[in-house]
Amino acid sequence: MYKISLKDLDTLFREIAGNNELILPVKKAGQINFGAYEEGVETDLINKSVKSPKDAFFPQFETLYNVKKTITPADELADGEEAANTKIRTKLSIEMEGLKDKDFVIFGMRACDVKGVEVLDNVFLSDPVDSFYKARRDHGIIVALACKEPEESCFCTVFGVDPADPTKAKADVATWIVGEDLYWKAVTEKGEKLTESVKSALTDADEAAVESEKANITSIMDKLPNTKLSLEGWGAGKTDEKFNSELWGKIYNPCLGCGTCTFVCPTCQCYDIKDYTTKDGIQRYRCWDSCMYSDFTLMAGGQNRTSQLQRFRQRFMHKLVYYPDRYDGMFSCVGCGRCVDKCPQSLNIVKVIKAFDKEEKGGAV
Amino acid sequence: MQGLIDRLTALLNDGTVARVLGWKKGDMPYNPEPAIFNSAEELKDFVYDGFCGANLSKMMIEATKLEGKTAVCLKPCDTYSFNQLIREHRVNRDNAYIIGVGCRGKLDIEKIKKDAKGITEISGTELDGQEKVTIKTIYGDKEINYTDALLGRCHVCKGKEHMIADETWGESKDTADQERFEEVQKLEAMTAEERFEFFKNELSKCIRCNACRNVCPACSCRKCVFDNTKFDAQQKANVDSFEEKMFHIIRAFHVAGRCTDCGECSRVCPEGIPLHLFNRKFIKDIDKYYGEFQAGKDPEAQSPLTDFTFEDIEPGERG
Amino acid sequence: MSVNENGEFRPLIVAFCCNWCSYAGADLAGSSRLSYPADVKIIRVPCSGRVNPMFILRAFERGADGVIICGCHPGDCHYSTGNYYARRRMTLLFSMLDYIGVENGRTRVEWCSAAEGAKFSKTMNEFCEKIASLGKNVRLGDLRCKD
Amino acid sequence: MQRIGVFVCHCGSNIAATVDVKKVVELVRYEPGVVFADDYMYMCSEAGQEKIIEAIKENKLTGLVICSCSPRMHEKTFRACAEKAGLNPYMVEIANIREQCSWIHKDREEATEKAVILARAAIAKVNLNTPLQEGESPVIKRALVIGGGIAGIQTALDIADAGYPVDIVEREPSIGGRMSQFDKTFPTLDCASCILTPKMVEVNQHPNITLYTYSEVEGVAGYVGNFEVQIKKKARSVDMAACTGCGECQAKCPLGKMGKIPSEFDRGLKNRPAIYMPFAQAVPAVPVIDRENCTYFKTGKCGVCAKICPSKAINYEQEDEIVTEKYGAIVVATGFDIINLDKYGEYAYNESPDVITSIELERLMNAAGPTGGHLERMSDHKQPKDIVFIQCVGSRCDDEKGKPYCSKVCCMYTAKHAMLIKDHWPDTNVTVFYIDVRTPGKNFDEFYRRAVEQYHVNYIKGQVGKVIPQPDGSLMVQGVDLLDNKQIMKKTDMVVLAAAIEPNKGVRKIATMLTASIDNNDFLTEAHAKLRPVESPTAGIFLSGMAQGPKDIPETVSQAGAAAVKVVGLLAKDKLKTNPCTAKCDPMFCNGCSTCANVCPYGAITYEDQLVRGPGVNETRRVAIVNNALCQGCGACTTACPSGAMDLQGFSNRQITTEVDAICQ
Repeated sequence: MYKISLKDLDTLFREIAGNNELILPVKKAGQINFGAYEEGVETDLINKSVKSPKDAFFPQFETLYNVKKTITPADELADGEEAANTKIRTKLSIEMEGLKDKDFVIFGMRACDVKGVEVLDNVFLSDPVDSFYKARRDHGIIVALACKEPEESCFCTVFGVDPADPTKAKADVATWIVGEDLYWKAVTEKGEKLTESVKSALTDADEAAVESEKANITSIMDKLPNTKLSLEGWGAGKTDEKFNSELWGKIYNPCLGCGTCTFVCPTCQCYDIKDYTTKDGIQRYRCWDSCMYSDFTLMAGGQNRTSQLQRFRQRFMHKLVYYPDRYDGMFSCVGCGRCVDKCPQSLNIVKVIKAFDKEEKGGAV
Repeated sequence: MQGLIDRLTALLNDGTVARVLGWKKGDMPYNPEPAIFNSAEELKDFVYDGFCGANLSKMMIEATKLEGKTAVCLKPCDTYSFNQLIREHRVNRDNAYIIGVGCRGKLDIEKIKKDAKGITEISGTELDGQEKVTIKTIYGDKEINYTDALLGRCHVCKGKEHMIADETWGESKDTADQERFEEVQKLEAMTAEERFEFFKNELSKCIRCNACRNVCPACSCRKCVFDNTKFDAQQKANVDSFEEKMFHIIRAFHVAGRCTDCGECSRVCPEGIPLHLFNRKFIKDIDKYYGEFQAGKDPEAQSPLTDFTFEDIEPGERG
Repeated sequence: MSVNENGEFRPLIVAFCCNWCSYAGADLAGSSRLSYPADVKIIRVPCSGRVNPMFILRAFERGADGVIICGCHPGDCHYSTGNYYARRRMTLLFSMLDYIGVENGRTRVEWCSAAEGAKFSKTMNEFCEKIASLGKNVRLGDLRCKD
Repeated sequence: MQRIGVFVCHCGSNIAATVDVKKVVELVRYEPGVVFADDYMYMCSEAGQEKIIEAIKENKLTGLVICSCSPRMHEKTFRACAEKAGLNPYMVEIANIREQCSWIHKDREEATEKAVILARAAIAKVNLNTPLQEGESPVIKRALVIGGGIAGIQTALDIADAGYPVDIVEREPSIGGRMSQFDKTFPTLDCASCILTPKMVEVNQHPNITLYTYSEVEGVAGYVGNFEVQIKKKARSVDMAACTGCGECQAKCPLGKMGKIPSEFDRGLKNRPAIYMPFAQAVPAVPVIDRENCTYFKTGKCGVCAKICPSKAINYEQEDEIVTEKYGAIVVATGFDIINLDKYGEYAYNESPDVITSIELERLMNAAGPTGGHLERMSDHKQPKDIVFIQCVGSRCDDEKGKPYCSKVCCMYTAKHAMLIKDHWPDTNVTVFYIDVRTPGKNFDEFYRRAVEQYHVNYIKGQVGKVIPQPDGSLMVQGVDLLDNKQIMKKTDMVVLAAAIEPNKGVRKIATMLTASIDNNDFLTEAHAKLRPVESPTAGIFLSGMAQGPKDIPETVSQAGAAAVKVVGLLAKDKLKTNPCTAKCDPMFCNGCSTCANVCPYGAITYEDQLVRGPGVNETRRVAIVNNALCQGCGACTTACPSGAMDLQGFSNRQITTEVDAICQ
């Protein structure tokens, strides 16, 4: 265990950024989002970022490959090849976009966000492996931070996340803010290596200080309103029961069909693949998509989900039933509470779970 | 608030309306959600307080398609939007029963949360509540002036009059304490480079969630042009370049002359982008070049963009 | 946009011309041999009122350095009122582009009749000069439209 | 996927001299959808068209791109050619590589590159073209002529003689126009009314002609073949059916003797009563009451005319009446006026009654005019012994004051005036200050030379700087003689100004109603200056007389006949093909918000509750419906529509964006 004074954090960041790309919570135009470290950048390690840090591994927009068209000049044609034959003269070539090949550090992820990466791993690292994602995961070093001030929208403990102890999550380094210091503990080999490279900025520390902080965080979590949420009735095997519930029809109505919840979510993993025409071919890219959008998985015939009720249901069924069905009961919600904070109509997964709970216990909704 | 609930109950019971569109108590002290109440029984969850900022007029597009009348609670500024929707034949006035509810400005939870985390209780936000809002949190109690926690839009309040209503409930207060075009003027006074940096900075936060569009009562298109495959304008690339600008400029352009300046876009933006600055610029220009115009004030008035005079200013000229 | 072998900046300019006046004016400029730079590429539209602001932004997005809209003189619109609406739309759009910090002058509207071949050519020459002096459009371009 | 053929025209050397045609062919071959590309010397020639037809058949082409001259030139040709080969004519796009490329660029490489880009844009567009079908609309077999001067009279007579009903709308109480004010006409010196009056009578008696005098066009709706026009018949206060035209009322009107109302017809040189016919031969021979001046209308007292009218035709209660009539074609023959001379203070027109305009001189020399044909000064009623004519007053003017064009008729009428004066009063000294004397026309130069050689009219090349009224009642003319290069100070009795001609003031309003274009000088624009001189670019609108540009009577009459033939050609058709490039609404996207209808100039958009069905949709919606016969394809609605539901066939949103993309790539 090491520590560094909060005053000297910039020295640490500069040290890390000297060797690797560094991504951390940056305050820009009044909002906190994960972004690249730059000299003089304003960071915020206490408050929650608007978007989750999943961009670091699964960016909102990324190019996959470029298709280029080239035409053989007439004088380079082989014997017998007719100049007017456009087919033999047109060549298409595919240039793959390069994979991430340099290590980078992502600093300040919370335990819930790290758990979110675990959710993404299940999807992208299982066969067929998403090479773009995998390259980023291989090169990404996660420095997680215990939550200093959990907010009332937080409910990660419901999903078995311990915000007090990032070592339990799949972080490479775990950190805590205690008093005026940041405590630093390497968890994995990658973490050890990183620690080694920045050791000059750190000083040795006693683990005891962290223990009381952990207890403190746990007791705060205990007081938060949503941490008592019951997931009874959700999970693998509940498809028919939940899908057919009439309750969806009663609660979806205010949903605007915007993608706020999806895009701030650390576990939403749906994307769309599109082409952009360039001078001599196309650029194929992917970008996040939202199951809340009317053109999500839209097919030529105008299907698939045609009503907002269906789209609304899809999102929560996916998080709480389909995903657990597929991945050993693991939920694809980590309780970060971003959607709770940001939904324009104050709808969210907590309200959905509560509504079902209430109905199942016989109360009116 | 009980008075309002009583009145709504009476309207439901005597058959004047088939349902009520209002706000339902949230699971936290500050997150009521827009909801439809079909019975007096359901109305027990009805709430109307400082956090009921949502403009319900857009939801009336679907609600007035239903059998029977829908009672809707509209704040003074929401009624402008409703009028505009009448003008565009998007709501069926005959199926609407408008309760013009009083308003003393609505609260911005983001402002409250700035120094109050772990909120467990908030009091004093009712229409007849106190000057000060008391906030209880797990980290300690706070107090904030009601007026200091108002949404940005309330500082340029259009006034306490309802533009349309079948009946009204509660007193309203004109909360305007800022010049409506002050922010726009401030930007206009900057150099082009500064303005570009400002908008680049703000729009680089845009996550293309479309919340601004989907909440906007003027963006009432059945299918937005940005979702229209025939226009080939579908984009959700979010490449930190032109996309957001194009989206926001076109969106503002499409609602120019129709936007009532209700401020919902800025209220819902998860990234806190001051989107109203686009709309308000158009409003300012329209006022300046084509005469003062407030969309939604008069449902009969011709929108400035579907109108002209022979002597209109030439593009690029600055009056 | 392109840069020729002398390293000289050649702007890419899209001109929307209404079929009745300005497109005919461009034809007259042609038959009168009144030259203007080849940087200008004309798109024929029935009326200046047909020009959707989305077309203009699309052109910028795809790499245009300047966009000019030409229509009949106010009062002369073949469809009687199209250019009046265009005038309002463009006034507001241009003001907005200025507001978000796009260089003043990347967009222009010019009324040009079928008889004004000389004016058409002069306008295009002026506009090309203006755009050349403003340089490459970086503020409105899509980053993917790199050369 | 389309199968597109690209045809690049050399246009002799017009294109090929600057654009490397072969290279264009070589490069466009690889564009998406292109299966055939070729070049030819003259694509529009018969052989060129044959080549296209052959290629369509051989390669099963579904779309064509012709890289050639302007589509305004040969789009029709190539569409017809495509149709001959069984292809829908709207599957053809033109890349204008002549007017907009080879003719304006000198650098071969640059021009070739641009030609390729223009071709690329056209190819991209054709890829999205869809076959369009022309519609049909019926033709209403009735014509309207606006203006009852010699131009309108002749047009109406020719149309009526061809067997079609025609209506004339004339603003003044009588037809006849300017020509009725003239004394004699050049170059034959016929008496104007002797040749005009029979035509006026013929108009009045023609079974196919309806006259609306003292009337104005109030509104025009519709389109070629189907115009609906509102005509305001101003209250005449005289029952046209009852009135016998005896003239008693005019003679007895108390205001006639008081001399307070200047006669418009006599250009203010004479007064008229409040109830009046503008001139003796007026058609119809029915007076009108000038309500602005009439004592009865001003004070409620008088009523003399009603009392003395033997046929009880006076009706003070008459009201303006709006008549709505349908027409297949409209002719604009609104004529001219002379410019206001307020800006020409140097000629003292407003100061001295002895400085007059040529048209006032016409009245002064007319036997039916204010002086009974005796030429006299208006100041002292003495016969002038010395007269100076000043040419080009406001014509051929570089500055803002006047008009840039030549008024065309002044040289000839001045020669006429000079000659007539010398003929009647041989001892009068006549001087003409001119810039150039322009006499192109049959027998024109001979006529002018007679004035100089036979009548010894003193022509001085030079301009007059100032006319100064003298205390003795004479006028001092300061000018220059450019040939002798000397200043001239000349004392004279009368100055006649050849004031510039301008289109009638009302034409602007009428042009706007008709959506007919006018030029910078308010003359109506022709569809083509050389090839379609009597047609407006707006279909169904035709031009006759001075409204189109300055011209003399023989020219006016010829043009009137030409316009009539064009009208008859149109009315002879039972049906017209309508432009298929019309707006179309997609009910799946339409909001029914009425924004499009608000900007439609033709009232072509209406709304309807329609059952809309699609994935997840099954409801009745208010949606926009476009009337294809009314829609002219301007596209204003498409831009106003926020959702993109409204689109324009032939210029669709995607077609235009794809062109933008092709150009910007």
